[in-house]
Amino acid sequence: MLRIKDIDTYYGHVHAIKKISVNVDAGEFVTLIGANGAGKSTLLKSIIGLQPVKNGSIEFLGERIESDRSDAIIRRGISIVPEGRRVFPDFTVAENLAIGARARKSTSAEMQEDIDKILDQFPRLKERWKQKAGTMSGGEQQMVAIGRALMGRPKLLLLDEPSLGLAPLVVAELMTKLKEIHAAGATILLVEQNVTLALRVAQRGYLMESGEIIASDDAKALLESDAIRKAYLGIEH
Amino acid sequence: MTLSVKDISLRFGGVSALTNVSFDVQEGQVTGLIGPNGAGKTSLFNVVSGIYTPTSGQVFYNDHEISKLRLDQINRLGVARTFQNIMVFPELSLVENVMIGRQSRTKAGALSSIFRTRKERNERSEAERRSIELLSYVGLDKKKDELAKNLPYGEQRQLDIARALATDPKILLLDEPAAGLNLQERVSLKALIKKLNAMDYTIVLIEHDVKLVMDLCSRIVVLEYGNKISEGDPQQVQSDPKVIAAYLGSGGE
Amino acid sequence: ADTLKIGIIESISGAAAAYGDNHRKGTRLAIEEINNAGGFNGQPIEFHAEDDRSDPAAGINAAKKLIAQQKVDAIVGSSASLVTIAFTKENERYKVPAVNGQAGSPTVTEQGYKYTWRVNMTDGQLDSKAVEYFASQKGAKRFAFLVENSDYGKPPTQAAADRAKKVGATVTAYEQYNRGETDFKAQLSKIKETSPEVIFVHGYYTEGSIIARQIKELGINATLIVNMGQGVPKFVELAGAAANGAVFPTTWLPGLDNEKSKKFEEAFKAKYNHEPGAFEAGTYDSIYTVVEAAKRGGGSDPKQIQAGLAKLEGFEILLGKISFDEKNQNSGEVRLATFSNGKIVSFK
Amino acid sequence: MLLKKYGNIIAIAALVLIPLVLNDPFLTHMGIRATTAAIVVMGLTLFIGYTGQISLGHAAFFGLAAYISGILMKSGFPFLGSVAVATISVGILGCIVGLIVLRTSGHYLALASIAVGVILQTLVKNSSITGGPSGLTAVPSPSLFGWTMNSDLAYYYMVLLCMIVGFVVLRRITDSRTGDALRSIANNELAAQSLGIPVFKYKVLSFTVSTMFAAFAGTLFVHYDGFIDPDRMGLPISIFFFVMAFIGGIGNLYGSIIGAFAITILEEYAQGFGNYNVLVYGLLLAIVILFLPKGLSDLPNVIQRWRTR
Amino acid sequence: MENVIQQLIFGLSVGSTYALIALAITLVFRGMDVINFAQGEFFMAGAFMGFVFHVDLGLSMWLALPLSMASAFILGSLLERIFLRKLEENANGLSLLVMTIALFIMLRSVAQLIFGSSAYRFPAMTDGVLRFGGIQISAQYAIVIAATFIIMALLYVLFTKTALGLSLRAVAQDKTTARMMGINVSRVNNITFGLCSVLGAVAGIVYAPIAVLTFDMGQLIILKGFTAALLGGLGLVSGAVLGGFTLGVIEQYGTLLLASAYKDLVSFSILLLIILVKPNGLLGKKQIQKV
Ligand SMILES: Nc1ncnc2c1ncn2[C@@H]1O[C@H](COP(=O)(O)OP(=O)(O)OP(=O)(O)O)[C@@H](O)[C@H]1O
Ligand SMILES: Nc1ncnc2c1ncn2[C@@H]1O[C@H](COP(=O)(O)OP(=O)(O)OP(=O)(O)O)[C@@H](O)[C@H]1O
Ligand SMILES: [Mg+2]
Ligand SMILES: [Mg+2]
Repeated sequence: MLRIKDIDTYYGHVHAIKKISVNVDAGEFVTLIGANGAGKSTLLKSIIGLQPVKNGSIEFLGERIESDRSDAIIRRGISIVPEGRRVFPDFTVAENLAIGARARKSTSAEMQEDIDKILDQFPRLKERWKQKAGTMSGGEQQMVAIGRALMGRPKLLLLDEPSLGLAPLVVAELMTKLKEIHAAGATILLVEQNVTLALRVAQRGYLMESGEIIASDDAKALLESDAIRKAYLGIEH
Repeated sequence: MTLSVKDISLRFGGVSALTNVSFDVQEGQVTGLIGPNGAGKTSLFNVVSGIYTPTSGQVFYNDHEISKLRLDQINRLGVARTFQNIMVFPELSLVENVMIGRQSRTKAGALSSIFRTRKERNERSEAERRSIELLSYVGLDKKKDELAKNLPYGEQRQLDIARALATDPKILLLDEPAAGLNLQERVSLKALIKKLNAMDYTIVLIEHDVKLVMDLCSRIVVLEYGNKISEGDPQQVQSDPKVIAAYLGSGGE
Repeated sequence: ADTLKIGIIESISGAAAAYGDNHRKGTRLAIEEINNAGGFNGQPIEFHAEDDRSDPAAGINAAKKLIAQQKVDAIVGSSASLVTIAFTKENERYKVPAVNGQAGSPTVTEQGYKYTWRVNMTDGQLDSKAVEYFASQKGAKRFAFLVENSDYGKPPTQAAADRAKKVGATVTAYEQYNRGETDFKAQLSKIKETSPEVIFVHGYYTEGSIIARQIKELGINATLIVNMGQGVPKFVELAGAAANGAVFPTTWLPGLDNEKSKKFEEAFKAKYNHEPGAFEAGTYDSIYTVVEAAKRGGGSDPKQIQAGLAKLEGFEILLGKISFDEKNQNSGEVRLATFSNGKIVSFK
Repeated sequence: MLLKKYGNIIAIAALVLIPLVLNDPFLTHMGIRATTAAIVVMGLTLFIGYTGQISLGHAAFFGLAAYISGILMKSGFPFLGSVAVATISVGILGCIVGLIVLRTSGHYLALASIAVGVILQTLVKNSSITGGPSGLTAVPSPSLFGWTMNSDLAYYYMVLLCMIVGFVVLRRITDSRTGDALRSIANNELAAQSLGIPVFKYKVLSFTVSTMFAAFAGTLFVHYDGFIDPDRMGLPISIFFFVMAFIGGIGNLYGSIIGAFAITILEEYAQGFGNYNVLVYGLLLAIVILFLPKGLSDLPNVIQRWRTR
Repeated sequence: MENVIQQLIFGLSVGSTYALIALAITLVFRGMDVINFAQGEFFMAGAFMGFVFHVDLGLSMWLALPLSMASAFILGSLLERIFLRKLEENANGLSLLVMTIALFIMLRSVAQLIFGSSAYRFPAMTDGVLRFGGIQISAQYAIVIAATFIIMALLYVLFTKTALGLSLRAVAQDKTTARMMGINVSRVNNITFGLCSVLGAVAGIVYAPIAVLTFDMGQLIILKGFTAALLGGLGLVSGAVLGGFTLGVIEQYGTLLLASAYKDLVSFSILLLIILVKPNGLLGKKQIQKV
C-alpha cells in the first residue's frame, strides 16, 4: 500500500532522512521506533508532503505521490495524528472532529456514527463537546487529535506518538482501539516512544537511528532482538 | 514547609478545573501530582506559578501569600516551572533560551549595556557560562547554537528544564517531563531529577509514567475531576482503591 | 540663445490630485501654445514636471531636484498650498523664482519670500469678498460656516468670518469636517438650529456636493456659498438639483466677454473636451507670466526672470492686469457666479 | 568574507564619501531624507522587530517633537536645547502612552497606537501655537556656537553621525541582557514572564526608546525642512515608517537602514514613470515582499541559496 | 426627544457604512488571519465596477449588481493568486499585512489611471426619504442598513453552518494542520479573498449613491472599518456590526455635543477607553491562554 524507496529529506543542510526505504502493505500494522531526533516525525512529514523529499519515490496505492501537495495526498485516504497534537485551538471539540471528516466528504449520517464511536472511546470529549480545544488539558487535546484522525476513516492511519500525555488507562484503551480498527481493515503506521507497547500491538517494526533504518523485522522478533534490548529494553526492570 | 496550597478552586465559566484542593510540599522532597487527563494538574501548576488567579483559596510560599502576584514576581521568589505544551523560544538558539532564564538573576540595565561597562560584560559572560553548564545537565550542550525550533520534540522538553533551572529556583515544577522520551532517555531524566533533588531543589512532578513517579516521589497527591482524591507515600497511593479506579487501573503496568 | 527651462511641481497623486489635474491641464496648454508660436527666443521652452504627492516634504524633494539637478530657470506650482509654502524656501535659497497660479492659502505669499510670486488671488480675499457682498448688497445678517478642517478650508473662512462680523453680520456657527467624510448631518443639524441665512462651505467639491445634497435633505433654507474650487461643472454633476442657486466667488469663469478668455476657452475645449475653470485659467496664466517675465527681464536666467517679474505691472492675463504688491501677491477682480439649471453663470 | 569583516567600515565610508565625490545637491538631499527616516525606523525596529509588538502611531511622536523643537527654536531657544527638550519630553510622553496602550496587544495595540496618533494629531491641528492646520513655517536652521548650518552637506553629515551613534546605541541594547529580554517577549510572552521577566516593564522601555528615536528624527527633520504640518503626524506616515522597517528586514538594525534608503530611493525612482509613479512604487514594493519576504537585508542569503541550488 | 432619536438614526446610518467594511475585514481576518488594508480599495473598486455597468453601460441595477459582484470575485481571486499565494507558505503574518498595503497603493493608483482624479456621481437607487412621524431617514441609507444585516446573516451562516466556513477558519488558525486535514489552503484563501472583494463591491455599490465616487474614497473608510471591526471584537460578525453602529453613534454625538473640529479626538479617546476596559472589543471574550 505504501512503498517508500530510497528517499532523502533535508532541513537546509541537515540531512534528516538518509536513503530510507519503508514498506507498509495493505492491512498491515507497522510501527516505527527510535530515539529522540532519529527522524521518525520527519519521515511521516515526508510521506504526507509536508517536508519535500530529495531523491527516491513514495508510492501510495500504486501511485507516485512524492511530488503531490499535502492536501491532495491526504485526500487519497490518509489521516495523521501529528506530533504535538496540533488541534485547532479556536475550534470546539465538535468542530475539530468535523474538520477531520472534511477530506472524505462524509455524509452526516456517517459522521454521526463516527462521532458516536469516538465519544464512546473518549467519554471525556463528550463532557467537553462545546469547549474550545485550545483551553483543554494536554491529554484531552491528544484525544481530540486522535478522534479527528479517525473521523477521516482513513485507508492509511499515521500516528506520531499518540500516547503522549495520555493517562495509563487511556493508553491501554487506545492500543486496544488501534488493534480493533486494524482488525476492521485499516492500515496503520505508528510512531511510538513506548517501544514495548508499540511492538506488542504492531505486526512489524522498523528501528530508526540518525535518519537511517537500522533494523526491521517482525514485531515479536524485534521485541526479543538484542539490538532493541540493549538500546531500549535492557535497562527495564 | 515551602509551598502550601490552601483550598484552591478554579472555575472557567461552567467548567470546574479545581475544587478546594489543599496540600503541602515539603522542602527538599520530590512530590508527585498524578491523576487522569483533565484532572486539573496543569491548572494547579498554572495557579501556583501565577498564570491563573484562583477563583478562591490561596497559595503560600514560605508563609508568604503568592496567589495575587504576577508570574514573573513568583518566579523571582524561587518558583520555576516547565510546560506541558512546548513553550521554548523558537527563534532563539539553545544557549540564548537558557540565558533568558538567567535574566532574573542578573542585573545589568539598558544604560550599562549602552556603555558596555566591565561589570555588564562580566555578568554576561558568566551568564553564558552557566547556561552552557545547564545545557550539559540535559545533554544539549553540543547543540547550543542550534535554533530551538529545529530540535526534535523530545529535546525541546529537555531544553525547557534547563531554562527553568537557569532561574535558580528553590522549587521546580515539572509538567510531564518524560513525555516524548523513550525508556533510555527516561532513565537519564530520572537520574537528573535525583541529582537535582540531591542538590536541594524541591521538586513537584506531574507525570503519567507511573513507574517514574513511584520511583522518584516520596509523596504523591492524586487529583480527579479537580478534587484531591488521595494523598500519601507511593505505597499508600498505589493501594488506594479510589486511585486504582480512577487512574491506575486494576491490571497495572 | 538659452532655452527656457520651467520646472513644474503639481499634485498628481495624493489628496490634492483633483486639483493637480487642473494644474496639469492649464500649464500644458500654455506651454503647447507658446511652443507652437515659436517658443521663447526662437527655442521651444522645456519643462520638467514632478509629482509632489500632495505632500510638503515631497514638494521639497521636487524643488531640490528641479533646481539642483535639472537646473530649471523657474518653478511653476504647486496646486496645494502647504506644498508651496514648504518648497518655496528652496527657491529663496537658490534664487530661482517660483510662480503660482492656483494655491489659495494667504501664507504662500505672506511668508514674504522675494522669489515667490502668485498670480491668482488668495482664498481669503475671495471668501471675504463673497461674504461682504452678501452682507452689504443682499442684506444677509446671519452666516454659518461649514469648512474643511485643514489649511485649505480654515484660514480663508476665518478671514471671511471676521469680515462678516466687521460689516455687522453675525456668525451663527462655524463647523468643521475632515477630508473624505461623507456624512455631515451632525454639523448641519447644529447649523440648522442657528437658522442662518447663508451657509458658507469651503472645501473640495467632492464633500461640498454631498453637503449641498444633505442641506436639502435636512430642509435647511439658506443660500449656499461655496469656495472657488467648487465652482466647477463637476459640482453640478455631483450635487444635482441641490447645486441650483449656490453661489461662489471666482477669479475667472467661462463666457467672459473678452478676446483672451474666448481664445483660451476655445483652445482648452479643443484639447480637453470640457470647459475650463478658474484653476485652469490661473495655472495657464502662471506659464505665460514666467515667459513674459523672461522676455522683460532680458533672458531665461533665473535672475533675469526674477527681474522681469518685477516689471510685469499691467501685463494682461486671463485673471486681469497684473499688479503685484510688496509681497509679490497679485491683486485682481473678484467675480461672483452661480449655478443656474446646471450652468455656471454670472451672479447678479 | 571580506565584506562581513569590513562591511561596517565600507558602508560608513560609502555613506561619507559618495555625497562628497558626486557632489550632487539633490543626492545629498535624498541622503538626508533617508538617514532621517533610518533613525525613526531603527527605533521602530526595536519595538516591532525585537519586541514583537506593533505601532502605527510613531509618526505622531516624530511630528510632535518636530513641532516642539521648531517652536522652541523660533522663540529663541538654542538649537541643542530645543532638540534635547523635544526629544526628552516626547520620550516622557511616549513612556506615559506606553503605560496606557501596552496593556493591549496585537491588533488592538495597533488600533490603540493609531488612536494615540490621531489624538495627538488633532490636538496639534487645532492648536494656535502650532500654526493649526497650516503648519509651522520658517523654522530656523540649526546653529551651533553662533555658526548657522545652512549647507546641506554639513547637515547630511550631522544626521549621518546621529544615525551611526543611534545604531551603535541600539546595537548595544539589542546585544545585551535587555535585548535578550525583548526578544524572548517577541518569541513567547508567557514563557518569558514565567522565567521572571517583567514583560510589561520591558515593553514600556522598548516603546519609550523607540518613541525617542522617532522624536529625535523629527527634530532633525523640522530644522532641515523648515516646515511641518499636522499631516506629517498622520497614519499614512506611520504606515510608511512601518513599511520601511518591514522592507529592510524586520528585527534587524541593518535592515532598518537599508529599508529607509531603499524606500526613499524607490519612491524617487518611481517619479521617472510620470503618472504611473504610484503604481510602479506599489508594484516594486509587492515584488520585494514576494521575493524577499524577510526583507532586503536577507538578499545575500537568498542569493546564496539560489546559487547552491 | 424626537431630535435625540433623529440624531441617533443619523448616527446609526453612518455607522452602517462602517459596519459594511468591518464585515469584510472580519471575513478576511477569519479566513486568512490578516487585516486587509486594501479593503477600502475593494470597496472603491466595487463602486466603480457598479458605475461602469450601471451608468456607463446603462444596465439596470438588477443586472449591474450581480455583474459587479462576479467581476469583483474575479478581481479578488486574481489578486490573491498573483500577490498573496506565494506568501501563504511563509509563516510571517507581517508580510501578508504589508502586501495588503502594497495592494492598497496599487489598486488606488490603477483606479486613478483609469478614472482620473475627479469625482463621479452614482445615481441613487431611490430618492425617497422615509418618514416616521417627525423622524426621517433617506431611503438609500435604509438600503445600506438592510445590506449590512443581510451580509451579517450570510457571513454568520457561512462561518457556522457551512463546510467552506469551517475550512476557512481552520486555515486561518493553522495552515499546516489544515493541509493535514486535506484542505486545499490556496483554494480556500483564493475564495476568501474573492469573497471579500465581493463584499467590498456590494458595500461600494449601496454606499456610492450617498457619497461620490473617487479613486481615493477607500482611504478614510478603511480606518473606520478597521476601528469598527476591533471595537466590536475582532473576528466576530456581530461585533463588526455592533462596532460600526457604535462608532457611528459616538461620532454623531461627539460632533453634536462638542466642537466638530475635535470630532476625531473625541471618538478616538472613547475608543481608547473602551479597548482599555475591554481589551478584546465590546463582544470579544477574554482570551485565557492555556499552557
Ligand atoms: N525544522 C528543522 N530544521 C532543522 N533541523 C530539523 C528540523 N526539524 C527537525 N530537525 C532535525 O531533524 C532530525 C530528526 O527530527 P525528528 O523530529 O524527525 O525526530 P524524531 O525522531 O521525531 O524525534 P522525537 O522522538 O523527539 O520526536 C533531528 O536531528 C532534528 O534536529
Ligand atoms: N482556560 C480554560 N478554559 C476552560 N477550561 C479549562 C481551561 N483550562 C483548563 N480547563 C479545563 O480544566 C480541566 C483541567 O485541565 P488541566 O490542564 O489542569 O488537566 P491536567 O490534569 O493537566 O490533564 P492532562 O493530564 O491531560 O494534562 C480540563 O478539563 C480542562 O478542559
Ligand atoms: Mg518526533
Ligand atoms: Mg496537564
